[in-house]
Amino acid sequence: MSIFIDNDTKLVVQGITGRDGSFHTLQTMEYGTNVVAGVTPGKGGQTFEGPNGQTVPIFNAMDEAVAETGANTSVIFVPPAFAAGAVLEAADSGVALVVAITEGVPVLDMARAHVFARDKGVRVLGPNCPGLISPGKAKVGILPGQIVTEGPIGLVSRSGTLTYEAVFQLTGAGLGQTTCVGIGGDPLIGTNFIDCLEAFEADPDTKGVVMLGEIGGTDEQEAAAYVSDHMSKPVVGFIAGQTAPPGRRMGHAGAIISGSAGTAEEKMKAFEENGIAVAKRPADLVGLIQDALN
Amino acid sequence: MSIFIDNDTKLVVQGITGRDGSFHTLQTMEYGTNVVAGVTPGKGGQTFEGPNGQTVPIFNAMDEAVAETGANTSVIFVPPAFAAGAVLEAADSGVALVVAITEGVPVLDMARAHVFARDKGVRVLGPNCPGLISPGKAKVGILPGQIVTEGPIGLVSRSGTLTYEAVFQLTGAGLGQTTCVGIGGDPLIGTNFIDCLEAFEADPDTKGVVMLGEIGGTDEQEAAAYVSDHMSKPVVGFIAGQTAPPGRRMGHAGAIISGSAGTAEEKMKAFEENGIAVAKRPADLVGLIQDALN
Amino acid sequence: MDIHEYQAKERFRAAGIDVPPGEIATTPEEAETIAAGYGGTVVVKAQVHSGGRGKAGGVRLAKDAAEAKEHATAILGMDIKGLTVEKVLVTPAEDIDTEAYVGVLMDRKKQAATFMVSAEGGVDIEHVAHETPELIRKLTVDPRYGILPHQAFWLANFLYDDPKLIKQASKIIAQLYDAFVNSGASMAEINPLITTSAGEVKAIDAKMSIDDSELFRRPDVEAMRDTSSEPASEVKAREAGLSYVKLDGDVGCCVNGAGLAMATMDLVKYYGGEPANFLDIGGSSNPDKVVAALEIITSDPNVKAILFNIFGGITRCDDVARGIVEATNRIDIGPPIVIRLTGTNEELALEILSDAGFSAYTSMDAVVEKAVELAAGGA
Amino acid sequence: MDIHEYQAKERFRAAGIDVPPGEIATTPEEAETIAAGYGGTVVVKAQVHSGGRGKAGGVRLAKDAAEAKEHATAILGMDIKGLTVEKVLVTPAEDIDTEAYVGVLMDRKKQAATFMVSAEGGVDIEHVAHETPELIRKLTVDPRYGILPHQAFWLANFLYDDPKLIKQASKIIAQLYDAFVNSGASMAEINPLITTSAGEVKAIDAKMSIDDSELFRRPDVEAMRDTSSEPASEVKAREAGLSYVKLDGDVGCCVNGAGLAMATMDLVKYYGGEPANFLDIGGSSNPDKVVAALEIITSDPNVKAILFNIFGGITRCDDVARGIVEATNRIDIGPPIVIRLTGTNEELALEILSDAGFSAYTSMDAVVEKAVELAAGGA
Repeated sequence: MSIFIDNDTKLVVQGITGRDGSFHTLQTMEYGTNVVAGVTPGKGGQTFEGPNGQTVPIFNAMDEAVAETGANTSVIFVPPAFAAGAVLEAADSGVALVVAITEGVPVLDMARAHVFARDKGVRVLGPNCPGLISPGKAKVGILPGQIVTEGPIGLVSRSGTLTYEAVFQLTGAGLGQTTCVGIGGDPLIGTNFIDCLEAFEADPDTKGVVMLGEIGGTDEQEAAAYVSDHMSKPVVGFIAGQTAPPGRRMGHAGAIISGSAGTAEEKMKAFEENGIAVAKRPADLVGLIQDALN
Repeated sequence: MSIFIDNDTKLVVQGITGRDGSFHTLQTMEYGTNVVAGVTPGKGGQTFEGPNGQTVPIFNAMDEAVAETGANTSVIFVPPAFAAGAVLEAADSGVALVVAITEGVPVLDMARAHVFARDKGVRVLGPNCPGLISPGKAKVGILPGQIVTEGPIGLVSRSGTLTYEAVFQLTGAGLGQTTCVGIGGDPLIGTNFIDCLEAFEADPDTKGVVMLGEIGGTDEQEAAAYVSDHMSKPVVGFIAGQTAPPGRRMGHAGAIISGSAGTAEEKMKAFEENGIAVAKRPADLVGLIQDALN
Repeated sequence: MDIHEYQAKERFRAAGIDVPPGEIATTPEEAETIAAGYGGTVVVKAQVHSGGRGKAGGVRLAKDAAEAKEHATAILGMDIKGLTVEKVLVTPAEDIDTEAYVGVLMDRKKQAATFMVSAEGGVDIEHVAHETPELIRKLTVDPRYGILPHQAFWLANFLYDDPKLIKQASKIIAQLYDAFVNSGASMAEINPLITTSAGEVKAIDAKMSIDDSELFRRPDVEAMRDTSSEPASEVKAREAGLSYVKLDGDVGCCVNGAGLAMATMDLVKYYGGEPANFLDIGGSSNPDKVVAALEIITSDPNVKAILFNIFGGITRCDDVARGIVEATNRIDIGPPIVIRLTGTNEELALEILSDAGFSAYTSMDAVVEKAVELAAGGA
Repeated sequence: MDIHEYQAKERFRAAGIDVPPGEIATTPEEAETIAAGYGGTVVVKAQVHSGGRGKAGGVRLAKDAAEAKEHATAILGMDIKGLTVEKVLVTPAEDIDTEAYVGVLMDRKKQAATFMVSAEGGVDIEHVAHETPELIRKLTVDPRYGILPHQAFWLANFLYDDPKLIKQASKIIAQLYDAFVNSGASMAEINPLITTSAGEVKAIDAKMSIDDSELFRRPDVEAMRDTSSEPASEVKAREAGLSYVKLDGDVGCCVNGAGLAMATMDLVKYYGGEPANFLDIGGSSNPDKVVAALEIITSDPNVKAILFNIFGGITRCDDVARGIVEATNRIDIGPPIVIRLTGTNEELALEILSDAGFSAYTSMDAVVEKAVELAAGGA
């Protein structure tokens, strides 16, 4: 089992003809994900050439793509100016999950898009996220397929390459994953730690969870309380940005300590107080989760 | 029994200190309605003097008024520029019914206010309506209390004085009313004919319904279909504006024939085709409803 | 309130829509000068608040400035459905490839603005909607979000196949919604929206109605009111705060409340007469309003009898009666007046009216019958 | 992006908020002239992107123009938390009766803009929120509706008892929301919002942060960027499309990905070193970016060792390795460089790097430990 995506995922790629969109669609198809459609306004009727001779039909709009192919998941690779519009379109089209990879989407646009999606009952992952991968089943987004492997660990993270690092170490230690989810580095994200923790708790194949947080906001603190109150499975964590200065944005739009709020210190404290073992460095995660599983 | 208002109605008057608000609050209290609060921003803490020595506390805002008095219904007498804001405030305050008397509210403002109220599950009557009265129980709005009397007829109308005319004739013929509702003459109204018909159908004391329509829109046509499909009780009707020219607004913002749509002729035809006896003139309503009840 | 084509075009241009240039002429000479300035073929278009100006000969193609002057001479002063043409719009003729329809109006049932588009433009859209509804695509806009990019695309995609045209039309549709909202409109329409052989999408006609309730907060739109295009009596009524519509009959009607006023007109017809007007005098007993109403009604030379139909309601009838008496004392009225007054204190009111020499009634049918009889020359 | 007080005030004024006048001086003489123009007591305020300028002596009252010049002399060039004051705002002193706080910021949890108001203004609001949360009222704005009139009233009503003050403050709160949205802000704040003894409500201070992702579509806001208030290295990094924050340590860090970059800094600290910077080089193998990154890192004289930590991910590691080698060939680097590269084709990559004379690693811990050792003077 896995969370959010699996063998039944039928993916439509919004912005399939763009540089990033086409590159990652190839990677996604290589991994074996069922990419059923692409959308680029004005290119409807054309065809995307997959890696092994497969072809993917391109549509002008999401409603057509969903009606023709039964797509249930979309991934967004369109530029920032149009990304919130693409989320709105996807949420209006009938897919159940929208994964927004685009970085640099205006936050005010996303505030509207998130409430729209909530009203429609559609899950949004991101924006500014690497997407997610359920090893051996499906990959949606830009996480590299070659570093993951099937196994009992659920992984959720606000970061991209830090996720690679952690997955790489887990896989190296023989700890495969049910699903690895990058929830994104933006201030307003559609799916947060708690949503993922809830799903991992409900997923029978997930035996333990690795949670990678970073400075900014209080999502980790709330997640910690959730773990304590609602999780039976062990959770271990890491917080990036212990050395980050206050008031400065550390790459991610959401990675900023505001005043005295959102520090790594308070997040690590919240983890520890709620029974989440905290790794001092990424390399320690493996040992902690192994201990927790035993 | 009655619809929408009864002996349990606890009314708050928005704009109680204005010219119309204060005048009609006195009339409303004279009729015996339980007016529990008034709202005028900046006049909180003052008191409204009722007709027989009663006093009504004035609040700055609806949330305070509802919290302090348990009001469940509001009536709005504020000027057009602020009326939609008053509807939003009322819908946000916890009352179940908002009656907007104000005429001349910008329609775009009301489009927002109506969707807000719908989201909150709050019924709006009007705007640009005379309100409603349940004889012997409560009166909310500007319908004159002296012309109504208790009895078996439900009356619903888009007009004010035409309602008086019809009620006057019914009462004169010994046909009292359960509730008389003026739904308002604006293009976008919160409660339409069908809402009232549904409520009258469900009200055991209502034995027959008089429906007064006018030119503009297709509310009457849809109501006629509803009557045919869902009503067991007899309904008779009248349509004002048989001599109105197309394209001209006849007083009410909503009373306008657009192109060839919204004529009295098509509405009367819809009534007749759906078993609603149509009065050629107001004076004929009494005979028609008497026949229908027998 | 309706505004003229050239005014609607100004609003559309302000929203970014590609509207070809155009200037207003009130004399044939001005039209000639404007046409000469553009060079080439121009269109001379009557500016009048009425449909069907094309059929009436109010829109003409002129191959040069001299012909533009000629056409302007013919069109200026023309009567179109009772309205005199005071202005023409002179605009360069466009190279038209296709004609589509794009409109947005406030939809009562959906309680929101609703778009209607069709590739069948340049014709009566109501006719298209009735005969071939499959040629029309509709979309209701959630007022909380405005029109979303994919919705505008969905509409534009119904009009064109060429992605370049779809892109331009999507933009125009979103801009039309902006113009609609920012003007406080109840209707805004481009018919036709054309494509040129160069692949451009342009609005060559424009129509917009404003929600009267918006005018108090939009002085720029209120300034577009053209009182010269309205009957003087209606202008006067608006200034007096009365709701008045002139009709062609001979029974002047003065009623409190719009619904009752319509029902009264209908009853005039029922009894064989023809109403001269719709007039809602409101709920007040103020003699000034009655004076204004009577002045407006009697300014119509067709009026042979005047009928008051007042339901006292909450206002006391005796107050209203006194207002009517005072008003009729102030001015001299030619046609006979009959009055129906009912509601609180009606007996007292009828006494006041009879004492002042009026025929006073409590029944609506009776008073209307009498008024019709008087207008027909009876006593 | 932070903007200066005087710039935020421009945005507030444009939204209709009552902001007292004020002008910018870059020399003491200008400050004197401005103060003389206003007459009476003025305030001279350092314009710098940093809190605590009051405590640092960057805000001073001057009773006349001569004193304003004196204060400007003291403040201009002053160092406040590492930033040099280049401009002062000179503004007439206000007659302050009460001081309140009004702010709006994007709330992550509510996924919407959230207001925070307090009658305790002119002080550190975070302190108020922590010590006396009951003195703060909060309201989340539904982005579909914007702030509603009764919501603005509800907030204003928490600040004042006098209906006239409440009315003014309600309006200012609604206008602040407009300024927030129309500037693409992530935070906008008036602290203090004052009342005068004449009963006026005014914004005498202003603070605003802009969402960087909005800047591409708001050239008027982007034009407010003051590069003189940022370290030159950060300006250069932004122009090169790199995410860079200068810190005080001696281990230069060059990492792909923000999360991994922070984790790398943290690991430097873990092994006893101090990171010299945060730098996210992104996912590309483009040598130009690597060159820019190295130039920026080495422009910091504190840097004693440079550490690359690259997780190849989807990009092939050998490509990245070639990019690094090419970049380091193009420019001359003083401090030693150590490189960690892992992911697809890492063996090939390590070979390329070793051949070029670099210390190459696959373990993050190993490379960080080595870099710290090098910076501390080890070999």
